[in-house]
Amino acid sequence: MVDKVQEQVEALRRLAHTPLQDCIQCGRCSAGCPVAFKMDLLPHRVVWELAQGNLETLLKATAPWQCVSCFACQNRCPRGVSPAAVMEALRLTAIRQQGANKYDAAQLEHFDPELPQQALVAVFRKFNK
Amino acid sequence: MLYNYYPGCTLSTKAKALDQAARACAAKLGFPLVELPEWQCCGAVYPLAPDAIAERLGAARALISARDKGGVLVTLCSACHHVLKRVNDDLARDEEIRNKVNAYLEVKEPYQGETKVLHFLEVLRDQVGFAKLAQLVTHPLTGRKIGAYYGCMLLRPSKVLAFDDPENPQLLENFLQALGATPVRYGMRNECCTGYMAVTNPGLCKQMVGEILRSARDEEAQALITACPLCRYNLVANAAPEQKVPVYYFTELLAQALGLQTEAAPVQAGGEG
Amino acid sequence: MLGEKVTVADKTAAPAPFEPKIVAFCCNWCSYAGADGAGTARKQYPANVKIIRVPCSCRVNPLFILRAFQRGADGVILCGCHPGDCHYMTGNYYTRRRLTLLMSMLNFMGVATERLRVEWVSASEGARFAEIMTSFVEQITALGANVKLRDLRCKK
Amino acid sequence: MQKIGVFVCWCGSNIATTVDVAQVVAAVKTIPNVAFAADYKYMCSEGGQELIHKAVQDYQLDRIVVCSCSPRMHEATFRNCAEQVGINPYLVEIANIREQCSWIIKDRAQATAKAIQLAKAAIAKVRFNTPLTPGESKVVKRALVIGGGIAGIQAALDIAEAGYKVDIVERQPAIGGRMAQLDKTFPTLDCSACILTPKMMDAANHPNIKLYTYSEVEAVSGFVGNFEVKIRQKARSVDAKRCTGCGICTEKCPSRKTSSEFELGLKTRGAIYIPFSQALPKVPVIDREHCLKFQTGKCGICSKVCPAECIDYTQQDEIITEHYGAIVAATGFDLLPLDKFGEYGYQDSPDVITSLEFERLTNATGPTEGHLVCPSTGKEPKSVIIVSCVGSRDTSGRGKTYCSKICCMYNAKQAMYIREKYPQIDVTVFYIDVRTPGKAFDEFYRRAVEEFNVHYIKGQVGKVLKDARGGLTVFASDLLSDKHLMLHADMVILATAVKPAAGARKLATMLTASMDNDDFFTEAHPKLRPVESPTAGIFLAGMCQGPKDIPETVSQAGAAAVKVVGLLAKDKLRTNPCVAHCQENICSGCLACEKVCPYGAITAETKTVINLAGVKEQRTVAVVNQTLCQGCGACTVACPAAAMDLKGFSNQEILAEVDALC
Amino acid sequence: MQKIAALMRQKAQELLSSGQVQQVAAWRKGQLAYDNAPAVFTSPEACADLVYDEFCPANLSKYLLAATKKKLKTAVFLKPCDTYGVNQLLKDNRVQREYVYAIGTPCQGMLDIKKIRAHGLKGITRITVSEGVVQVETVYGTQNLPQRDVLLDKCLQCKGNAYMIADTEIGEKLATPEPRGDAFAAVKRIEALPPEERFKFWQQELSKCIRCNACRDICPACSCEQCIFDNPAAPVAGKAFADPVEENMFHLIRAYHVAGRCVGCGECARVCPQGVKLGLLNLKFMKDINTFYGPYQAGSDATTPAPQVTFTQGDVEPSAAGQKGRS
Repeated sequence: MVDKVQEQVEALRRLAHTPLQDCIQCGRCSAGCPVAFKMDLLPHRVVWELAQGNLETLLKATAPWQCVSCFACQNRCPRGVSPAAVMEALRLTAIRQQGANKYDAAQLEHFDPELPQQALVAVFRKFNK
Repeated sequence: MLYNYYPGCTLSTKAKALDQAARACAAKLGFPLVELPEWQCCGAVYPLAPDAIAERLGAARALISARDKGGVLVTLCSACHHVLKRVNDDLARDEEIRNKVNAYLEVKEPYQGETKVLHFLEVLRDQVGFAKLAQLVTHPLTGRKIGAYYGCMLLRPSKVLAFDDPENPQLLENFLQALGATPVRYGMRNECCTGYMAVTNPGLCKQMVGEILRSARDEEAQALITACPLCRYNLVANAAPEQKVPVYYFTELLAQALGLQTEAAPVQAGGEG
Repeated sequence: MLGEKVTVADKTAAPAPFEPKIVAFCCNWCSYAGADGAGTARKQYPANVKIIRVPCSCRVNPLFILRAFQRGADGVILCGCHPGDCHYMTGNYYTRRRLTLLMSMLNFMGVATERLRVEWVSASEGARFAEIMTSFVEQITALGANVKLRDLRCKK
Repeated sequence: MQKIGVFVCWCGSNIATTVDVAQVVAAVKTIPNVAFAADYKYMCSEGGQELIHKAVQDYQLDRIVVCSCSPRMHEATFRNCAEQVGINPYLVEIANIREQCSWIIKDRAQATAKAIQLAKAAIAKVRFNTPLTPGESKVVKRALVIGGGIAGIQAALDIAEAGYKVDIVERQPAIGGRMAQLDKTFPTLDCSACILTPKMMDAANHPNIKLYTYSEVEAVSGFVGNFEVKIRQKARSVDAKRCTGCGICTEKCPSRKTSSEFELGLKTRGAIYIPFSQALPKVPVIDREHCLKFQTGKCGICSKVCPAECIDYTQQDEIITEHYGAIVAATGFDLLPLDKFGEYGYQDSPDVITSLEFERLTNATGPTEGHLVCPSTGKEPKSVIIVSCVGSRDTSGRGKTYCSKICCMYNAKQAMYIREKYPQIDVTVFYIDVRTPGKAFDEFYRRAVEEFNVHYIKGQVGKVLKDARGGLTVFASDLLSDKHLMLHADMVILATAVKPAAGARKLATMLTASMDNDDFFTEAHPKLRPVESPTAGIFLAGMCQGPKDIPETVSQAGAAAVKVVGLLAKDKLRTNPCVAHCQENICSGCLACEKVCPYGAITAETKTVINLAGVKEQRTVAVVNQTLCQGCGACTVACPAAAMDLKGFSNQEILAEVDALC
Repeated sequence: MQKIAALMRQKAQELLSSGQVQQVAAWRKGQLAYDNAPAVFTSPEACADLVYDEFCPANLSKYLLAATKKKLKTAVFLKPCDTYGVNQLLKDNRVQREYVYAIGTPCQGMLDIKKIRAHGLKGITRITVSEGVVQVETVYGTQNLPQRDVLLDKCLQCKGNAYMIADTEIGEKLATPEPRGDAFAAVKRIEALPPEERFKFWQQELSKCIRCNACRDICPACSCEQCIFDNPAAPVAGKAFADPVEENMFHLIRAYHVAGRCVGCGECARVCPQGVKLGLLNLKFMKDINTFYGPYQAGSDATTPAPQVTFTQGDVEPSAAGQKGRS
C-alpha cells in the first residue's frame, strides 16, 4: 500500500517535471496567483505537499481546476519552480483515469455562440481526456 | 524572407477581424503573410506534461512545415504563439520529446527546433521597427488614450517566450505610440483574464475582468487593445456594464492607422471614453 | 618510460571498459582552486582526470600537450582564468592565441580537436569544474582511445 | 642517488575512508629512489611532522612527497617541516589526494588507483626539483585604500594610527559612502551620521591620511610591497585649497534640475554642488554635464559669487602616480536595479521605494527633512508594507542567489522607527525567513514585534498595483494561515538585494584579484584568511567581499588594516623563488620573452657568455629580474629555444608529471 | 642576368678593396650549368668566381648569423624575397645591423632543374632566360621552354620585386613572376578534405621524412643558439632520450615554432630531399594568423611584434578555431 502511494507520488513528480526541492516556501506564487482566492490549496502548498509526498491532500484538492495556467507563479518564482506544472500533473492524473472527465460536453449548448474556439479546445484539453 | 503564417482555429472563424487586418497590414508593411498550406489546431493550451506527445504533434507539424519553407513562422493569436514557441523549445532542448515526435511523424530530416517562431508584433518591432512604422502611419490615432492588454500567454514563461519583460512589458505601448496614440500603462496589463474559465467558471472570469478593467480605467484608458481573441472575448463579454470599454485587436488599429480601414469596429458598441 | 613494454591483452579476460586517460593542466589561481572547491563541495567527477598544477595557463607549452598525447593521453584539457581575470594580468590571453593556433593546426592535420579542450574556470566555479570534467570524460569516452595522435609519426 | 620519502596522510577519515592508504604506501615503495614510505592519521599534526623528521634522519632522505590535501592548504606547512630538518623547502611536493581524489570519487578502488598515480606524478616531479632560495624585495611603507565608505575610512584610520602613510581614493566628491546615506543604525538605533561624521573628520585631518576624492584608480602595476598605482583625480573645477566651503556657489547655481545622487533621485541639486551637508572635504564640484557654463558657454555665476575666487573652469583631470606596499579594496555596494521586478510597481508608483530611499525619507537632512511622507502626495502614509528578499535568494536568473544579510535587520529597524515616531501608521513586514544571527539582533527584531506591534507575516508580495484612490493595492500571501491577501497600503518598501559596487570588476582586473560570479572579491581562504585576496598584498574590507552589516564591516576593515600593518612593518619581503631564469648560453636573444612579460622583469643585456661550442662570446641575452618576476611562465613558452625556464615548474618537472600520468 | 652578375662582381670587389666590408656573401659557380652554390668571398681577387643567374635560389640571409658571431661586416646579395629573412633575423636579434651591408639584387624568378629535366632534357650545358623563354642548350641540341613551367615552386608565390631592406641596389629592378592566384590555395584544398583524408595525407607526407634537418638549417626563422630538438631540458625530449615524441611530432613542432616568424620564403620545402610538402604547414599558420589576428607578414620589417607575443581582448577562442579551421 505504502509502495503504491509512493509510486503515485513519483509518477506525479515525473509529470510535474519541476525541481520541487528548490522551493524555499516564500509564497510569491500564491501571492501573485490571480485565482488564489478561490483555491483550497494554494500554489505554494501544492508544491510543498508534492515534495512531502502527501498524496491524499493533493488528490483531494480542487485548486487544480481553478488554476488557469497563466504561469504568473512560475515566472515570479525566485527558484525556478513551476507550481503550474504541478497543477497540470494533478489534473492529468485525475482525468487520465477512465470516466474521470471533468467537463460535460452537453453543457456546451448553453454557452455564448461568440465564445472563441480556443476556449473550447482549451477546456477539453484541460478538463477532459 | 518568406513569412509563413499560422492563423490558428479562432482567427479563421470568430476572430477574422484580427486575421484580416493583419494580412492587409503585413502586405502593406512589406512582409506579406503566406499561410501554411496545411495546418492543424495547436491545441490552444501548451501541454505541460513531458509525456504528452500527441498533444504536441499539431504544433510540431506546423513547425516542420515552416522549417521546410524557409524557417520562419509568424503567429498572431497569443495562444497559438505560446504553444508553438514552447513546443519548438521542447523540440530544440528535450531530447526525449524530440525523438518521440520525430519518430511519430516519421520526419525525413529530424526536426530539432530550427524554425524561428515570431509573433506578428515581434516582426513589427524587430524587422519593421517602430520608428519606421511611425513614419508609415497615415491616419495617426492622435489623442486617443489606449491601454494595452497583454494577458498571460504572450509573456510567460519569459525564458521561453522571450517576447518582452514579463513584469514590465513595453512592446504594445511602443506600438501604440508609433500609431500616434497615447499609451496608458496600468498595473493589471500583464495579469491573466482567466482565459478558458469563461467556459467553466464565468463567475471567476467576471471578477478578474473587473479587476483588469478597473485598473485600466483608473489610469484613464478609453479603449484597450489585445492580441488574443479569448482575452478580447472575456474583456467584452464578462465586463460589468458600468466598466465597459471598447476592445480592439491591435491589428485593427494598425490597419486604421495605415489607412487600410477607415474605422475599427469595436466589438463594444459606443464611442470611446 | 624507457623499456616500457606493450602488454599483450589476456584474451580470456573480458575486455575492460575503456577508461580514458585525461590530463588537466590547471592554473593555480583559478581552476586548480576550482578543483579544490569541487572537492570541498564533494562534487563528483570521474577519476580519469589527473591534474597538473601550473602557475598560470600561459605556463603550458603546447609541446606539453603534444607530449601528453604522444605518451598516450586520450584527452587533454587546459583550464585558465576567464579572459581579463588572469592573476598575472595577461597570461591567459597568450594561452588563448597559442592554443588557438595549435587547435587549428591539429584540425588541419586531421586529428580530432575534440580531444583537446580549453576552458576558463574561475576559483569560485567548483561545481562548473566538476561539470566540465564530467562532460569532457564523457566526450573522450565516446571518441574512444586516442590512436591518431599517438601514431602521427613520420614512419607509417 | 636521491632518497625520496613519501608520506601518505589519512586526514582522519577524509582520505582514509575512500583511499586505501596502506596500498598507496605499498605501491610507492616499489618506485626507484623511494627510500621510505609511511602513512599517518594527520600528517600536518605535530605527530605527523615528527614522523617526517624522524624518517628524514633515519633514512637520510633528501626529498619529500606528501600525499595529503591540496597544496593550497598545507604546502607551506610541509615546506617548513622539511626546512626544520635541513631539507630545502622546494624539495617537497604535494600529491593532492583529498580534494582531487577521496572527496570526488566514491569508489574505493578507483580512488586508491588515482591516489597512487598522483603520488607517482609527484615523485616523478620531485626528482627534478632543485633547491631554491627566496629572494628579497623592499616594502614601500605606504598603503592605498580604495573606497571611502566606512570600511575604507576605518581601515585607513587603523593603518594611519599604526604610523603608516595611507591614501584613500574615493570616486564620489566626498567620503562617507553608503553609511552617510543611512538614518539610523541597528541594533542600537543610533544616528548613522552621529557616529560616522567623527570618523570622517578623523580621516580627513589625520596627518598620515591623504584623501583623493572625486578620484578613481586608473591603473595598477607592480606587486606586493611595491604596487605602482595611477590615480585619476577628476577635475572638480574648484580650487580645493582655497575653497572655504561656504556654499554660496551651490545656492546661486541657476541649473537645479539634476537629480541628486546622494538623495537617490528624491531631490534635485545644482550643477555645482556639495553632495551632502556633512560632506568631507566640504568642497563643491561642478557636474560639467549639467553646467550651463560648460554646455553653453554662458552663465559663470558661481565664479562671480565665489568670495574666495576658487572656481576654475579650466581645471583638468590629473593623473597621480604613487607607490604602495599594500592595497585595501573597500569599494562597497549598490542596490540591485529593480527594472526586472515590474510586479512590485517600483517603476509605476513613487510610493514604492527601496529601503535605501526610505533612509533618506526619514533622515533629518534628507529631502523631506525627516518627515515620513508619501512621495506622490506629500502626505503621511497610514499603512506601510515592507517586502523582504526582493531580488535576494533568487536562482531564477532575475536576482541574486545569495542572502543580502542586512535586510532582515534593517526591516526591523525601519518598521520600529515608523512605529515609534508615527504610532498611527500600520506596518507589515512580509518575510520568507527572519534571519537575525548577531549579538542582540534577534532581540531587536522581537522588539519590533512585541513592543512596537509590527505585523510580521510569513509570506510574500506578488503584485503591487496603483489604485484609483492614490494608494497601493498589494497582493500577498500569508503562509501560516494559508491565505491569499489583498491589502491596501500607502507606501511599499522593497528590501532590495545588494550587489558589489559598479566598477568593482574593473578594479579587480587591475588588481589581478579574483572575484566570484557575483563580482564579490574572493578571499584567500573563506575561513582562515577572510580579509586577504589570493593576490598577495591586496586586502578586503566591507561589502565588496560579501554582504555584511556595519559592525562586521568595521571589524573586517580593522582586520585588513592589521594585515596591512603587518606587511608594512617588514622592511623586506621574501619573494617567491619559483621565478623564471634564462640559460644564457642557449638564449638567442630574440626577446620574445620580454614582450610577453607583464612585469617588465625581462631585459636585454649584452653579456659575455660561453657558447655551446665552449667559446666565450659577447651577445645580447635576456636577463630576468628575480624580484620583479612573479613566476607566471609566459616567457618560458614564448622562448623558442627553451632557454627560459621556470624554477619550481620547469619543463622537466612538468614533463615528468605528464609522463607519470600518461 | 650576366650584366647584373658583372655589376655584382664589381660591387663586391669595390666593397672588399675599400675595406667597407670584410666579406661578401654571394654565389659561386658550380661544376654544372645549374648548381651554383652559396659562397663567401673575402678578397677582391676571389670575386672573379662570383656568379649570378637563374640558379641562385639560396637565401643568403642566414649567413649573416655567422658574420655577426665573427663580427665581420658582411655584404650580402639579397633577392627581393631574401630581404624578408634578413629583417626577421634582425627582429630576432640574431644579426646585428652594423655587420650587414644589404645589397638588393634583382630577380626574375629562379628555375627548378628538376622541372627542366622532367621535360626529358639531359646533358645540359647552358641555360639562359629571356623574355619569358628558357633556352636549354644540351649536348644533343637546344630546346626552348616557357619560363613559367620551370620556375621553382616558391617563385610561383613571389612576393614581388620590392626590397624590405637594402643599403644599396644593384641595377634596375626586374619584373618578378606574377604570383599564382591565392597564396593559400593549397592550404584550402587540404582544409576542404574530410578529416580522415587530411590525416592520411599528412601521414603519407611525414612518412617520407628522413630527419636530415635540412629544412631547419636553411630556415631564416630557425636561428636558435641551440635547437630544442637538441636540448634534453627542452619540452620536447631530446635525441638522447630516443623518445618517439621528437620523431613523430617533429614537423608539427617545427612549424609551430616558426609560426609568426616564418617569412614564407619556401626554402624549407625547396631543400627537402624527400619532397615533403612541409611548406604547407607553415602556410597554414600564416593563413590562420591572418584570419584570426589580421594580416601579418613576418620580415616585412624588423620591429612589428609577432602575433604570438601580442593579443587583443576579443581574440577568437581556441574552440572556435578548431571549427573555423575546418572551413
